Amino acid sequence: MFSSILIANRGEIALRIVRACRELGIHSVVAYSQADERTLAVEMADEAICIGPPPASASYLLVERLIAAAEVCDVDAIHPGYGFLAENPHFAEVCEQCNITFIGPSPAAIRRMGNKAEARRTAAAANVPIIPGSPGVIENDRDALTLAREMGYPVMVKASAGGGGKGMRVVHNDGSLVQSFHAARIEAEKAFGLADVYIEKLIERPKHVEIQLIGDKHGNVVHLGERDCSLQRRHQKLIEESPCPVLDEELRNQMGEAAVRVAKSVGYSTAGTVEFLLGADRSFYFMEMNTRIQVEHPVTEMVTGIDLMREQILTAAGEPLSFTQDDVALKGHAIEVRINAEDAHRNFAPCPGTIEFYGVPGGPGVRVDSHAYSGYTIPPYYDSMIGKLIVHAPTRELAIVRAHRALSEFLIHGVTTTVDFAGTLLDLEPFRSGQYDTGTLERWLESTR
Amino acid sequence: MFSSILIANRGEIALRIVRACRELGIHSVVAYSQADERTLAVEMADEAICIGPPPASASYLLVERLIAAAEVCDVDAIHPGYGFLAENPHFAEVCEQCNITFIGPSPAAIRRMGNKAEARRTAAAANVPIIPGSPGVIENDRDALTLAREMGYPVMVKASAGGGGKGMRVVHNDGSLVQSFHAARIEAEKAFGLADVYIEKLIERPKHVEIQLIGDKHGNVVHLGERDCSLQRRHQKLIEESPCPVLDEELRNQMGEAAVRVAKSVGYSTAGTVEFLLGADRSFYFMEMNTRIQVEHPVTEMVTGIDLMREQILTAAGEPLSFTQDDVALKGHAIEVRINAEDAHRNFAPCPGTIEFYGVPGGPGVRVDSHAYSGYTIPPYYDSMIGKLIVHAPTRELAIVRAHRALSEFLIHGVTTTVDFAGTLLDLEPFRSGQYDTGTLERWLESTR
Amino acid sequence: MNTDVSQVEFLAKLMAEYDLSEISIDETSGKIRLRRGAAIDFDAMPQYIPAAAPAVQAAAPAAAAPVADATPIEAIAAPIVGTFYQSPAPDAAPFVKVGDKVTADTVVCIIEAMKVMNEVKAERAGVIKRVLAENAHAVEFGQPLFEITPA
Amino acid sequence: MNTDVSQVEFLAKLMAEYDLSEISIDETSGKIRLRRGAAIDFDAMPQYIPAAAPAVQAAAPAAAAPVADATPIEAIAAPIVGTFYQSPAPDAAPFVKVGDKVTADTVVCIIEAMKVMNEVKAERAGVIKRVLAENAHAVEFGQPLFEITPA
Repeated sequence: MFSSILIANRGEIALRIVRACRELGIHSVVAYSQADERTLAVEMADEAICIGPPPASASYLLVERLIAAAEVCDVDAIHPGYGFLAENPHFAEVCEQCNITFIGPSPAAIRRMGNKAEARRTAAAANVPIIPGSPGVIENDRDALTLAREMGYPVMVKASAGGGGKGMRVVHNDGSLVQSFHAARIEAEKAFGLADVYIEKLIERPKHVEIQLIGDKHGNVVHLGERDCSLQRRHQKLIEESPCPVLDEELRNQMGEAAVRVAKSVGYSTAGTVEFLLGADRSFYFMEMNTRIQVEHPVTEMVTGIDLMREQILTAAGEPLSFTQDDVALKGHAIEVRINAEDAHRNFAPCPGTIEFYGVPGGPGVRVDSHAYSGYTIPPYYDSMIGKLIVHAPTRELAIVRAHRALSEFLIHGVTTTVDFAGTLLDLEPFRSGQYDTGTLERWLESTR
Repeated sequence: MFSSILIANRGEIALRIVRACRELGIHSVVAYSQADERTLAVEMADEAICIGPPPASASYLLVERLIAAAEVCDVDAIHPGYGFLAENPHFAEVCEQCNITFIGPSPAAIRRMGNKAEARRTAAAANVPIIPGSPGVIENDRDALTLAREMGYPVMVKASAGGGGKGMRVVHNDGSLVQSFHAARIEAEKAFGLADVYIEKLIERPKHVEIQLIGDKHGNVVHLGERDCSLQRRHQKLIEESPCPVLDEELRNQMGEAAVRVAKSVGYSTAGTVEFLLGADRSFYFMEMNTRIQVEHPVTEMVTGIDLMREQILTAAGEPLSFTQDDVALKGHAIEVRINAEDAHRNFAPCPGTIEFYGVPGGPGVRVDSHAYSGYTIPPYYDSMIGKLIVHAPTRELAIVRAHRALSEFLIHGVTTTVDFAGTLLDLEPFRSGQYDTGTLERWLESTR
Repeated sequence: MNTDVSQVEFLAKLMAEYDLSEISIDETSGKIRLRRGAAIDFDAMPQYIPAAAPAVQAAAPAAAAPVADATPIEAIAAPIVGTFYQSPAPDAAPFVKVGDKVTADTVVCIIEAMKVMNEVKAERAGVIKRVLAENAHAVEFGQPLFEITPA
Repeated sequence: MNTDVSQVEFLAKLMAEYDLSEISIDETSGKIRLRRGAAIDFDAMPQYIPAAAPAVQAAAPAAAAPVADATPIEAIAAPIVGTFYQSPAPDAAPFVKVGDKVTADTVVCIIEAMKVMNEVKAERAGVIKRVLAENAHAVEFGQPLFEITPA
């Protein structure tokens, strides 16, 4: 086992890792920037070392600074958290060369999943459905017709040079395909100076459903059920829940097994997530794999009772997983609400500043993962998330009620946060019914403008 | 269902009730004294009404004030919490007369269990073992011998006028009984002017193990496993845990069924606790029944996943229990640590004052029930408990580790608390091994003097 | 209101003049609170936790008044929780009205609690300046019922 | 130390004189901290959260010194994380010692990071007053290594 771990991150995830280390009896060392000297992770860690000035590019993103810190603090391993260097294969490689265990997958696995095209190929090779699309540029309308019929309508014609919806057409039948194919080419030519288009199957109003999995260095990979992360604004998740309200046991197993196949095919040996698009017809498609612990991992911890962070550290140290697939069962319902220092009424503008008073919710079924406190100054250099509220209850309905109750107890004075906005989201009819998709929030925000 | 509940209590339990009301969609009204205006329960409740000046005798203990508050606020029910009027049968009766539901047992059940002798008789009649003792004063050494042989050694000879160990003798065999009987009489005569003594079986180094149960108004009573509350100082519980480290399934069922028999024999219809002394030989004896929700109820909530406060309110409203005995299973291990504003180094003197900074632990498996916050002034009028830390983990060993971790995150500045002392208790060898009894803490405190 | 030094001086003088132990001015809500010789020290409560606003509480006394008026003003507070009645019966005249002189023994109102009508006495001599609670509405313990200028 | 008005004045003068942006005196622990033109504002941090004491940090500079001594003092801080060496080799003489005059380009020490020896220059002319870090020990980013009196 490790005797000492360097935490190459900040904020709530650094604190989460400190907590796991403390419970494992591992000496924790937080590497922090000058802007993060007065944070709970630094306060709670056994040791802390300043690695640079506030900008992440001069501290949290500097491989050599982190390695130097690891060396002078004489640690066995580095936990990268999420973001920053967590999915940087070069960093994982340097750790390996310096005989420091990188708590994450192998550099090769990071690389394969980091490249979108290769990840798609890997998934397809593992017999996991990917979103059907033309292998390359479509040359003429005859090829377009053949492909569209093959993958089934509706399809999307997209400009290769892409962006901003230009040269993009949704097509529902043969009749409009030919016309749309040419229209898209002309539009693309005008917009990007390049007429090339390709075709992709359109998944209408899809859900973002991801499978949490964890592997060890003995070839075991187990999936821990799903999270529905469809409530997004500009691809930023705001609320996550498990189980997904539209999944049944059969589909859960299918998706879980698909995720495990992808992971096993790259020799995956740590915590990770396979993201799927889930169509209304129960078809699901591989999107990408996140080769790290995720912000929303507590949702899975609450319904499975498994301490993911602990398992991630133990498996990195070579321990076998402490459970098998048969031991995993989802119990009750968990919802995570992200608390951001943002102003929902001003287009979610970040609101750095000093939290004058910070009162967190408590009582049954409530968990708060947060690095903030009364008097904490949110620095302007990093993301705006100041905490996560996770609730657990026997049913989804009770979990929503509990989330509302806990939000009403979340007292943050001095900075504007998304606490109230989160309550509004929980009340949205599509969320209530569970029938929300990745476009629900944007459509609703649009409608309220 | 109730539309509105008056909370006739303060502190963390008032907040606990407010939380349950919020989750049930019930309008909550906190009745508070002038000293509690600025507390979280008042802050979080839908409504609050001042009922009197700070001393409990002029506010929380005044039946007529509480009833008047209930009437002007037009509530359907009163929740008494624990302490104050929670086990006052007169209060329960007045509520009944005023057509306000008292969220607790019937006045008759409170009375029967409130009288020690009658509670003992009730338990015995329900075929539940009670601590064997002489029915009254022992007149001569012949009767003493007969009785002592009947109940089995060791026994205690106790002065009827009792107190402070005077006229008390522990006896292990016939030989010393006669001598001790006379010696105790002489000592009692000297100390109290009354020579009367009686005999009780001595349970050596017993554990205090209590069974949580809950009933409804349809005749159902279910037990929810036990709590080991043996770590006590002057009969004040400091740490509680479930399951009890020395209980097995068989003994748990025996004790649980015994508790249910007692409760059913008095028509019990709400949350309650039957306290037992558990001997080293696995024999258990009824001590008393607490006819209310208890401070340590979250321990049971954590291991059973059942929201006791919610069920207590629902059953008071006439709903049947939402589960049966077969649905109850203890999962993992939970430990509660009471956080008191007391100075362990000054004979646990209360430390009222202002909490300058209050930072509560978070992360996985941690629950905090507390009415305190940064800036809260602990008034000198009530008890010194400012919060409860409850941890849950898959095993007892991990729960202890987690409790340590959470305590290390509990930052309370401005007043002296038992946070550090609690960490010391968790490290005591008898606690570690689970082999602690009701005298462990006092003996250890004595040894450190 | 902008805080400047002269205002602080002004407020300090006010406090000394009217024997106030606390003046708090909330610029955001426009709330003003004056406190005299409070028996309990709530001052340690950080301002940023909003004080609970009990739904049963009647309109707060316009606390600015004493500042404008140089005569010290006291309040007759509710000694118990209950329903406030200004007159002994629905059709009867009120016990007291604004401008009435009262002695310590003058009954100023009734508070009904648990079906019992409790007479409330002025407990000091003076002139009734304002009625602060609303007839037939709930009052909580300590709630000001009347403003009174001590004789 | 008892705070009285003359002391406040004294401290204010000190701050102006020495261009300090913060003086904090902890009477309980006897700690004194002086801060000059900090790039980041940590002032909002409440004092009651104890500042983390990184185990790798060397003894803090005796900050009281500048108050006693009228000459302004600056520090040469570690530009990177690593191991601090005062001399180019174990047996060699130190790059600089107390009393040495340095120019901006004078190499004052080496910090080893990732097996690379990084020379640290004084970055300003002056006289070395004290060595603050311990030879062959870890230093973190920004940690003061030398006190220097600017020329």
